Amino acid sequence: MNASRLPAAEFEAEEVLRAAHAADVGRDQEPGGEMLQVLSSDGSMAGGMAAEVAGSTVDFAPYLSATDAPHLRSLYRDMFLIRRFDQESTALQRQGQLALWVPLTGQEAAQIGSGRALQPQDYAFPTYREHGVALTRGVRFDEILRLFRGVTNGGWDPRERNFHLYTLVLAAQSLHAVGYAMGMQRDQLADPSLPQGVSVAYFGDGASSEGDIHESMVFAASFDAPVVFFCQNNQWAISVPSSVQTKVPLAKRAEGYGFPGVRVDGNDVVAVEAVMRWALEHARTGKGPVLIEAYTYRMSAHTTADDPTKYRLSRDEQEWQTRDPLARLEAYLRTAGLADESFFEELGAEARSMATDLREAVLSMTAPDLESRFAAVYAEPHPLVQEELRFFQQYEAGFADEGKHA
Amino acid sequence: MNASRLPAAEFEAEEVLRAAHAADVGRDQEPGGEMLQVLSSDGSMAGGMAAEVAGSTVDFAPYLSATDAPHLRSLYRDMFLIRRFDQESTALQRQGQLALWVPLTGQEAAQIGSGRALQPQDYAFPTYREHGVALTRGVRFDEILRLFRGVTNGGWDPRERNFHLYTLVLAAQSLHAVGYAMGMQRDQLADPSLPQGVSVAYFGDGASSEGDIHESMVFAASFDAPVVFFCQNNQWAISVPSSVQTKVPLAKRAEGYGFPGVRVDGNDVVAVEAVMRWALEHARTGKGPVLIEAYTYRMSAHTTADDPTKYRLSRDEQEWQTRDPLARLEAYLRTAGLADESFFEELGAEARSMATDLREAVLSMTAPDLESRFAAVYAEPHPLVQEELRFFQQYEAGFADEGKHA
Amino acid sequence: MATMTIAKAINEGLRASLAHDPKTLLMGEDIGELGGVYRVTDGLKREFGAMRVVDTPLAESGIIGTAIGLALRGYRPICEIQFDGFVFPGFNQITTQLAKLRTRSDGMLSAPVVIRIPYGGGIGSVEHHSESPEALFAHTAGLRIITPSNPQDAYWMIQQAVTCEDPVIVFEPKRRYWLKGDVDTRTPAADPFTAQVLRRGSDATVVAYGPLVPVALAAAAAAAEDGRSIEVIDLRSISPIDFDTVTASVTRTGRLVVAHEAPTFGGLGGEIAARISEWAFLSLEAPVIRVGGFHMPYPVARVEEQYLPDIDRILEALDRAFAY
Amino acid sequence: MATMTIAKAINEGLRASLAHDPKTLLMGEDIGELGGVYRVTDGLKREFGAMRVVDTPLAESGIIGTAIGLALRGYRPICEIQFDGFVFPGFNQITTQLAKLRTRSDGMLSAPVVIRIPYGGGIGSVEHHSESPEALFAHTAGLRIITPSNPQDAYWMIQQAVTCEDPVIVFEPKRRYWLKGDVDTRTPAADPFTAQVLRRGSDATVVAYGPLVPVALAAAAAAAEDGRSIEVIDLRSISPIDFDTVTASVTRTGRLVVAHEAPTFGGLGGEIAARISEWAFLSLEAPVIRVGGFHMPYPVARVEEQYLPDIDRILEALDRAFAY
Ligand SMILES: Cc1ncc(C[n+]2csc(CCOP(=O)(O)OP(=O)(O)O)c2C)c(N)n1
Ligand SMILES: Cc1ncc(C[n+]2csc(CCOP(=O)(O)OP(=O)(O)O)c2C)c(N)n1
Ligand SMILES: [Mg+2]
Ligand SMILES: [Mg+2]
Repeated sequence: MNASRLPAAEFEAEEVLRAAHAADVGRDQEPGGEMLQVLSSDGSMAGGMAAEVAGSTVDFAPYLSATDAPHLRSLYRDMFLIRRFDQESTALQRQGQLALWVPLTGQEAAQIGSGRALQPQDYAFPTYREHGVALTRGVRFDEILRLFRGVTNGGWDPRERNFHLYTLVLAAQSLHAVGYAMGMQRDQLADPSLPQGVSVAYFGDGASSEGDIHESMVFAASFDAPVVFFCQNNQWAISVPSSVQTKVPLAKRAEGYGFPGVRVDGNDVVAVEAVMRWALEHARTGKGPVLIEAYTYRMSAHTTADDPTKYRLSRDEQEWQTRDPLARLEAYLRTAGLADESFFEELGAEARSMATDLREAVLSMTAPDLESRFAAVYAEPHPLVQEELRFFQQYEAGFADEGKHA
Repeated sequence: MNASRLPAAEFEAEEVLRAAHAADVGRDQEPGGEMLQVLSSDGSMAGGMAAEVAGSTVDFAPYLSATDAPHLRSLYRDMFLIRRFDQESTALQRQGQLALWVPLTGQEAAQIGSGRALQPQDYAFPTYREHGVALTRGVRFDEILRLFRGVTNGGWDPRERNFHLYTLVLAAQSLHAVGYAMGMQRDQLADPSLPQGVSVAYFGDGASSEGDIHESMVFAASFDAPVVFFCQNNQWAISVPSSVQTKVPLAKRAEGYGFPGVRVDGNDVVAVEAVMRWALEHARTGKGPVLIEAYTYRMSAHTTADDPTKYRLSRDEQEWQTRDPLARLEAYLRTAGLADESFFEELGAEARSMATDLREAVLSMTAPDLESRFAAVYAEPHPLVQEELRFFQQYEAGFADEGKHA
Repeated sequence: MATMTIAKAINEGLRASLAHDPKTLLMGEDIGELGGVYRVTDGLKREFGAMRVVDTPLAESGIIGTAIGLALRGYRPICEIQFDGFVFPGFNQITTQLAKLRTRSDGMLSAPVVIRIPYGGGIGSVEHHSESPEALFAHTAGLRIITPSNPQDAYWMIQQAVTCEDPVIVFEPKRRYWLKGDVDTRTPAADPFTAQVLRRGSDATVVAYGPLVPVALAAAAAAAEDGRSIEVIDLRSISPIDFDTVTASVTRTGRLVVAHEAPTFGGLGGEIAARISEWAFLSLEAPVIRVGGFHMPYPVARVEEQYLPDIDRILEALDRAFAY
Repeated sequence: MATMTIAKAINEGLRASLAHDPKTLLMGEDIGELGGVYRVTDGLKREFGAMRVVDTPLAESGIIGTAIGLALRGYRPICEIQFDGFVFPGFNQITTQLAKLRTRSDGMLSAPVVIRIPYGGGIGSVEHHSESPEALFAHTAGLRIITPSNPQDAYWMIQQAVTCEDPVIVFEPKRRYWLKGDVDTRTPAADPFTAQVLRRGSDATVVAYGPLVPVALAAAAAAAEDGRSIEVIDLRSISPIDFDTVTASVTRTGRLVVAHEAPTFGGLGGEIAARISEWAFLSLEAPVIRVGGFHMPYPVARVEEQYLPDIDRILEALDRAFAY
């Protein structure tokens, strides 16, 4: 047993936290040479990227977009907009316009990098924090906020965007992703001229402990399903550090199922995109599933209802500030001369107007009435629902008619 | 996707089965150098046994009992008796004396080897086929049969034998084993003079796919729990080959959780015992969990209700006959001069009289009455149970009094 | 018109579904080569191939969860859960995902997954093989639950479940798998979500479903010898319940006995009793009497006969109803 | 005598249990450093250390399953499930293992595990955070289920759950966590498995539990202004249910309304209505009227007010009862 699990009543607050996380710092924050990276935190870009994956060396160079200036700028744009969206949503929540908000700041590179690697026929299954991936799939910002304003549990048509609804029961969507991939596999058998799609399961370090993650990997391996498991290890499951879920990189889980697992710097959008492109190609060409662990950090609270000072050190938060995914790409774009000041100014203006529009859209969202909810339970007529709806209508009408009790 | 999953309507029966299993034969039955073994199927014994485990070389020599003649004879005795018990129970089922029987023939070495490695303070959690382990824990044969005669779902006092009841919901007991180990850990902290116990979770290749197996490994790793996961990969989950559950050795799963995994020849009782001794010591000394995959074969049907000819080739069954765990130890004992004819004769006689006693015990088992079942639901008084019991007694009394309907 | 067992009727129903719609597929443990532990899927893998009849890894959450994914992709998966007692590892996917997908998407998404579960006791088996957990699913909105009691219904209801746009759980009365009856493979059975009056009567109504339907009919026959005219209703659908049919009957007979194998406490008998007591309050001459399992885990094989509601238990309940 | 909220009362109750018995321990997600998402375990890890207040990996089956193992080793684990809607990954361990261990072992083994589940709606939250799944546990024999409605009960019932030899699920009415009241830390509350009459009345009885108890009391107060005398019973225990107390009341009042947040169909209101309709058949002047949730997944925050049973819904039900 490690020391962090011993009674700590005699310590003072800050020491307790330090002691509790002593082991984690060395273990998780220095993942060593296993983590793939091209764009380092100081904004310098390596020439190539290669790694030992499942016994053979993979050269990721063909998948890297490191020299494609327009593409790098557009990756930066997406990351910038989604962070701005995050800030605006946080503000809206503070002002009581949203019931809750789930921030993604810190995870922009992991989400934009992986989402932009997808092809149109691919289909992604998010958890509840994948606003960046949503953006890459064409989901509108205001559509995302409908859930957090409490007017729906969905918000967009998943079939139109090839982006499933947020799933709040952790890990459940991972099995849906595998089943969806099994369907893609069958579609291809029936019509080989169809472009082969790949299904992507997003989940977090916390969720990785759920049985459903395991079963989804077992099924995926068994049926060679075209699925990519994309785990954002942002170090925290609410207040619990990832060291409670695992003591070794989560990417290693894949080996136990017989498919490749890769840990990538989740704050390096270029590396994430390259690894994701490689993984998608792997799955697309019938070689079976891949697990990607994007090593990143949740820079903000778990949700707007959370208070991270209760469980983590500001020291660690500061340390991760220096690894910011946006700052490093901005530095690279500037020093390499790939974007000038006007680019950043225009982007700032675009983000401001997006925020204004968003606020308007949120304020004008109409709540459903309960009556409409009766219709969404079943596809076909249902006597009990009909009966309860009738009761409800009469009951409500009773108030309208005669202004009853209370 | 592999060929075995394509439509097979045009094949004839035997070919279909052959085609369906073509891939498995190469994959599972030739596990290569990864499988630890000292006593080979022809009865010859290697001098030592060593392997790369989790990055470093483990020498199992100190754990081997290969030269200890009395011990080897007693291992053989246990295996012989348990096989005889299996045959007798199968016969009893055929004669209608048992509702069902779950045979273990083929898995004697895996069960006796692992069970005999346990120390008194250790605690084992079986599935429903661990009759051999039960024997090593002092559970009586007739106690095991009480469940299969349908007079109880239990059969013995687990606290007396340090051997839990059979658990029929696959994989559920694996979590109990980890929790029990967490308790052992706490007991030691409270009283370091106690001998440290180890908890053992038995499960099969089929059960390995259940989410509970994953969660138990996550918890065990997280808390460095003193637990050994002992998986008998007997190649089959009823009719489904282990290749549907995994394409790589199950032992590899351990790496993904950061603890050692070893595949051992499950038909080699000496190797199993050694590996289990090593694993128990590992867990006992605070180094955390271990996964052992005992590679073996279910030589008989899944249960007496099963018909294996529906799904597997007699060719494969015959091939595994040549790897019989008893035959090879008998051959070694004879050729090495460690046991003479009289040993085998006496053992035969002992088994026969055991069988006779067993039959008698089974026939004289008394069924409970439903009335007694009301008392076993809750530890403390419960008004609903009391009320229903009253109803039932009056209802039954009604028949006694007046010979009612029908 | 052919005579077959319930097991065979389901087998034929599944065959018809697989033949009719290429998007259907069967998933489960041991349903392929073996044809299922009850042989209900016998021969189907050989006929339709391993892409349509899938032996899955041994994991119930995996079965239901991947079936949901397949349904989202336009497939119609028909899952087999091997025994009633083994549905619980899949309970989360059924309760929080399958049932809620439609509401979550404001009606945009369907998940027409069918889940077949052999259920009930009376087969002399071991723990977890004889349970009746239907009430644990009926309470959850978004699911439909049906249970056939004869081969004709079995043949058609499985096919009707497959074409239904909503998720449907089909509870199969396993101890009646060998019950034989006529199947008309051309004329579909009645709407599977309606109850059927199987025997007309005027003195009291007995409502049953699944494995207890033959028991209820036998009890009615026995009561007839005592001069009592008992109406017997086969519920067929457990969610929704066809309360109109039951109310109409009780309004005439004035007495109601509800029987199921599941434990009485918290079982569906309570729902039926509560609603009929309200809807037929002025017609009821006696309280609704429930016959069901006791509040204990399903007992060991050697005592299950005493536990299971049988003809006498139903007759005793009728006696109590007539005592008012 | 101290005044505290329900959340604080449970916190103090847990503290007392941890201090009193070294074999107790808390397990759950985020219960340590953070003190739980509702701060119910606030400060306890700091006080009792990480071996007694365990932040587990994120896996509910793992939490319940390892708690069972700990209980078998002589410990008394108190598990927290973070929200009602997240208990389902642990449903299998609760239903097939925890509930059945005692029967499986013919009474030899106990598994005194306590499971705390914050439940119910009215907090403006997202999907899976406002459900009332208690009926899904009550149907399973072997479990006990209680739910406090005030700080005094909260303080004592959690401790009584811990000392009970049977597994106990404590459903905590999360929207009442901040409800304040007096707690007498010296005199234990009544047997947690009994109901309590909170208000005496003679014209009708309202039975409620957990979050709806204050609503029922308010409805009774409102009805009093219309000259109706309503008796209010706080059930406190959902399994077993103290039917004697309810029957005694209804025998006097002749009318019964049962209210819970859980959907009416298949909910415990049905069980209560069925049993009281039978036990008090000759006293009932009106059918038992149930007030509960509709047959739909718990709706989005913006409409939950319309969905949740409130004072008016109870008054309307009473009106219907009085109409007979
Ligand atoms: C099955 C389940 N259990 C518990 C929760 C409550 N919960 C919501 S988020 C969360 C932490 C998730 O951590 P992680 O998977 O790392 O994702 P992250 O929030 O870091 O993106 C918890 C415990 C849940 N949503 N689902
Ligand atoms: C949760 C659960 N699902 C299904 C079953 C039905 N079942 C009983 S044994 C078995 C196969 C188990 O295979 P394996 O784990 O390899 O163990 P073995 O029988 O080979 O010893 C199945 C599917 C069960 N007991 N529990
Ligand atoms: Mg996380
Ligand atoms: Mg097996």
